[in-house]
Amino acid sequence: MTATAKGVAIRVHDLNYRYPDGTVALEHVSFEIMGGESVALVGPNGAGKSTLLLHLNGILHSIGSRGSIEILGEPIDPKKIHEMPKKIGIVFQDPDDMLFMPLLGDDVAFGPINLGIEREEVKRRVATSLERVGLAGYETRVSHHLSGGEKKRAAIATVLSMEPDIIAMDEPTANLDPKSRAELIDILKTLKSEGKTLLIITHDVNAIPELADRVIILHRTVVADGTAREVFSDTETLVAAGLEVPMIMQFFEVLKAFEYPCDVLPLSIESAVRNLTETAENGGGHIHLHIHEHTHSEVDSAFSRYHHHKRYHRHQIG
Amino acid sequence: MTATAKGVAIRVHDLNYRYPDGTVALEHVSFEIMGGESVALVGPNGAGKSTLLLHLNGILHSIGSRGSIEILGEPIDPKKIHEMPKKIGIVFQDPDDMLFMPLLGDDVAFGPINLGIEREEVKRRVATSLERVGLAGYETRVSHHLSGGEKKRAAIATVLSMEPDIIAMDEPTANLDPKSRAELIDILKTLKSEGKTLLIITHDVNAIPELADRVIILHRTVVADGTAREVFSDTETLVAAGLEVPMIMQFFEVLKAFEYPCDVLPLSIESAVRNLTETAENGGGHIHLHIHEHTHSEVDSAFSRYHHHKRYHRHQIG
Amino acid sequence: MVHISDGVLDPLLWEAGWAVTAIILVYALSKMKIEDVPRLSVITAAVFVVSLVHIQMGPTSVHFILNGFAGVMLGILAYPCIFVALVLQCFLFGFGGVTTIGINTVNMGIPALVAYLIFKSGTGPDISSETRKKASLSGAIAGGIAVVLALLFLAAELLTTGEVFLETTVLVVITHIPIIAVEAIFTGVIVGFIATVAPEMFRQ
Amino acid sequence: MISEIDRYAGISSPIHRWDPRFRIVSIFAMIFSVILIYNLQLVVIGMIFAVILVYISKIPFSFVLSRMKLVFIFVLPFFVIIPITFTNTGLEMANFGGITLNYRGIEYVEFAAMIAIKALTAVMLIFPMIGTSRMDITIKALEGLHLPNKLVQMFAFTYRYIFVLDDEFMRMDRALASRGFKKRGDLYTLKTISKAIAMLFVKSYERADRVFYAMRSKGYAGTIATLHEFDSGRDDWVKTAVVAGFALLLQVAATSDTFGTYGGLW
Ligand SMILES: Nc1ncnc2c1ncn2[C@@H]1O[C@H](COP(=O)(O)OP(=O)(O)OP(=O)(O)O)[C@@H](O)[C@H]1O
Ligand SMILES: Nc1ncnc2c1ncn2[C@@H]1O[C@H](COP(=O)(O)OP(=O)(O)OP(=O)(O)O)[C@@H](O)[C@H]1O
Ligand SMILES: [Mg+2]
Ligand SMILES: [Mg+2]
Repeated sequence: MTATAKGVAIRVHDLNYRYPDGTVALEHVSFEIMGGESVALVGPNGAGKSTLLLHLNGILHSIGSRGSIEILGEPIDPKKIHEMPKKIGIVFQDPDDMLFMPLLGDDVAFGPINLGIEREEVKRRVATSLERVGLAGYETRVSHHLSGGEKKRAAIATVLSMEPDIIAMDEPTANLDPKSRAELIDILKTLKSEGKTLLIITHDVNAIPELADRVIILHRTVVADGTAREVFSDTETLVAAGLEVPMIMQFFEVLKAFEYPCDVLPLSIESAVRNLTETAENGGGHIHLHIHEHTHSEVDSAFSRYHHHKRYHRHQIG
Repeated sequence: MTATAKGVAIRVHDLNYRYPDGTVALEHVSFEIMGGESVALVGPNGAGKSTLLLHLNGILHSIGSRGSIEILGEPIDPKKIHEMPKKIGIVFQDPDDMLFMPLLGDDVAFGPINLGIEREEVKRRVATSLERVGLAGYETRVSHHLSGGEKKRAAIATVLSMEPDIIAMDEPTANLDPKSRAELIDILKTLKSEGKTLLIITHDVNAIPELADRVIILHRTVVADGTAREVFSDTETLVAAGLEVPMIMQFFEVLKAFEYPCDVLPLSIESAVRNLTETAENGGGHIHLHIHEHTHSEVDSAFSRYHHHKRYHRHQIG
Repeated sequence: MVHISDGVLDPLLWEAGWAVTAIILVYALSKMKIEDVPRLSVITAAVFVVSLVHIQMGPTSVHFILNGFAGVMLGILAYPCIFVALVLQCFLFGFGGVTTIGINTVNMGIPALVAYLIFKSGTGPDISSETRKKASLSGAIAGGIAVVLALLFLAAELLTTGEVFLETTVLVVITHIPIIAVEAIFTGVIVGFIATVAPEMFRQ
Repeated sequence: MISEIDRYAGISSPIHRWDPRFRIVSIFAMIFSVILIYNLQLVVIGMIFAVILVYISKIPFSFVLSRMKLVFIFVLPFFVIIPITFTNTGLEMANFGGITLNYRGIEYVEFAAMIAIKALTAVMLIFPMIGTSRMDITIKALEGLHLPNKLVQMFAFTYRYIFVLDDEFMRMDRALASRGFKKRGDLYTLKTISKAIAMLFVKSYERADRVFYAMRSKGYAGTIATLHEFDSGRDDWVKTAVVAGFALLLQVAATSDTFGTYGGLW
């Protein structure tokens, strides 16, 4: 599994796409993702994220696009689109689009059967895929009757069963309650630790630091590409693309206004704990904060940089 | 508008509902919401939140339910269901279900026309409702060409135009990018400040402190009901219902482990700033944190109380 | 299914088609509750969309007709659904004809009603996942017969119009023979599916 | 994606400015009139009139022609099949091992041409009739013409949900493809597609319930009214008189001596 995950997993070069009705969805999109990387793809509604995803396994390839895409070192062959799922599996945003068989087992078996895998192996894969998403033994359940969180996980199982090296997901955590969301994030982390290459579309900026090594902002074209830290530090680009920085990072900006010594703002609550610990240890076990005349104006300016609803915050704090 | 918003807006007493297929969705649900209150209704997927909403304006009322519901002091009269929208407007989760007319203007006019309001007034309401959700001039747009965020806001406008005293919404912020989400939260805050009674179903715990005075946890029955602070303090109930506490609250629990003096954990970033300011001012402008031998075990136990994916955090921090 | 275009049929025939359709529509609309409108419309929209799907079968491409399915699911209310779908097809795509909407609705709609009767007598009142096999089989028979009947209607109309249409008729019937099988399998599968997943759809 | 016939509803022309209720009735009459005629010359005159109406409506002919492709496909066989026959009436053209192909003669060619021209004229007239106002206005006009309320509502909702379901169907199709499914002409393909479509129906059915709930939540009690109002003036009557008058004139001409009814085949 990890063996193939070396080298360039996804190479997109100067991809352009316009829908038949004339909507330009992608323009000069170029990026590379290395095997084993996990990348978050973010951008406002309508930025072209889902459109890009559909290009990666060739579904939208030949129709109206220019540019080149290589998956695991090979360009997509329009005649072999149906073999792409061996390399790259795509989990759609709405699990209802992916579950169209009466029984869940049939849905999970669907991909491997299409890939021409033999019966016994298909059965094994169905069982292990369901188990990995925490749905062991659900083979004979009616997909349509599953809960929202179960459906999301089931949709992932239908892709895992094809054992692709690369998995791309469209908003995996949307519409989930916090528990299901946490469970889903755990599944993604396990996949990551197994060396799968992951591309995750999400609006959930607070989940990104846990999930992704790298963040690409797409807004018809790639407007930023770098580590989570690099991308979240460029607030201007971020806010221009309708996005936000993680809440913990915002809060550490506040702490800085209270003279908390910190060059590198933590992005997640775990790294925040680490940051506090280190700061305390560097200070001989102590951290000293204090309020000064510029504290409020600094907080204010941080908020107005980060936020889309500026007026409210000014008002609250002033 | 605010005049009627006094007294009990919604009184639900011992409501029970089972779907025709036998699924028990609600059991012994009782609560009261006062006029002008804004309440968040939370609960895991499948808890019965949407089902409850459909009872509040009588749509599911007569079919298979026991119990009583009073809206603005009057029980729901099954013969006058079509007059309910004057009192309570409901925004469904999927805007595609609410935008069923060819043009957006017709969708927004649909409610007022049904209520027998005269033409000129309907036109005025259509214009102001669209303006309030930031879609001024969208009357002749075709709904299926709107973006996801626009559709959400349009769905709200179709309810605002009926000028109900109570507005109930099913997951208004789901699937939105951070900017659209912030804009939507601003719209809800304006409604709240105008004295509307709001009932908001959401999985977005970080938005709750800004939006709601009170939180009700529904898990087939009401398992908790109180101020946001009260409900978020009862972590056991919360986690049992598949929910989480807001991130800022989690982080202040961490700060407490670093000896930050704080009895009342802040829930939102704004109240966190206020909390820091007050603490600093009480300490003569200074805040002193330090690490001690129990810091890590305290952080650890806070996380395991709050989180659904416990193993990971133990591992990370230990 | 090939819908008859304008100008082909003898005026008497398409005028009669309008008359029959008008009578059945008035009856069906009187049976229809106003609450049924959204449900029927969404199903009509689904029938419309699905009937645009083409599958390559050897040299020809076939598409679903779904009149049997509509009948099985909706009974008499299938008639207004088919009418609405045909009108929209004509207006949106120029499929079929304007003057022949009446007769085309007869060709699809009457077999749909027959399919409903066949299905009902084949399954009995209770449909659930236990009786799925039986429902599926009745559905397949109903779906197949609905196409056969529609073809017979079409052939009869073309032939009574003039012997010049003999070859056209033969051609139309031959090209539609595979569709009888396709539609039977399709209706059978879909009825079995619904019996498993949402049997309540049969009890409206 | 379903392309929309009302793509050019936004431009302005005398036809666009014509009250849709009058316009629909008049052009509808025109279509019926042309179909009822069995005289090649008159049918050709009808077609010229249709071309003029399209020209006045400013809907590009390229758009009209692209939409007429389907009709050509339907009509073409008449040209090939009707003039030629395997029965032994007419002129022998070729002989394949006992089966002779006969040419039926010029009358038959004329007949085939007439059918084709009528079919094309009818489709062409749909453009000035329906394509010159937005589909929703057209549907409202049907209401204004006192079609049964339930039927008009069905038109409106069906039209709206065709787009929603078409989208849903497209997403499902992509989901199938992204799991290695390839459409072949076999039983597996048919069964898979049938199941996918079945799921679409189940979801549609549930959506219908939700839509109905949403309507009830907005005070729906059986009738749908909108703010739109039609107002007709003298111009509308003039245009109606011209088009409907022309339709009538064709009928009068068809029964007169100069254009005796086309006979011989019936
Ligand atoms: N089938 C289609 N036909 C025409 N335009 C389309 C189609 N699908 C999407 N678009 C348009 O293409 C653009 C990109 O859409 P896309 O769905 O890729 O955005 P996205 O980044 O996934 O947005 P979201 O966060 O809302 O899911 C949008 O402007 C959208 O309206
Ligand atoms: N039409 C229906 N028929 C039968 N059962 C239903 C129906 N609609 C919902 N249910 C069931 O009733 C229960 C409550 O559903 P409901 O939609 O109210 O939950 P919810 O709290 O809104 O969940 P979510 O957060 O996922 O939206 C669930 O178990 C659900 O499966
Ligand atoms: Mg998307
Ligand atoms: Mg819900």
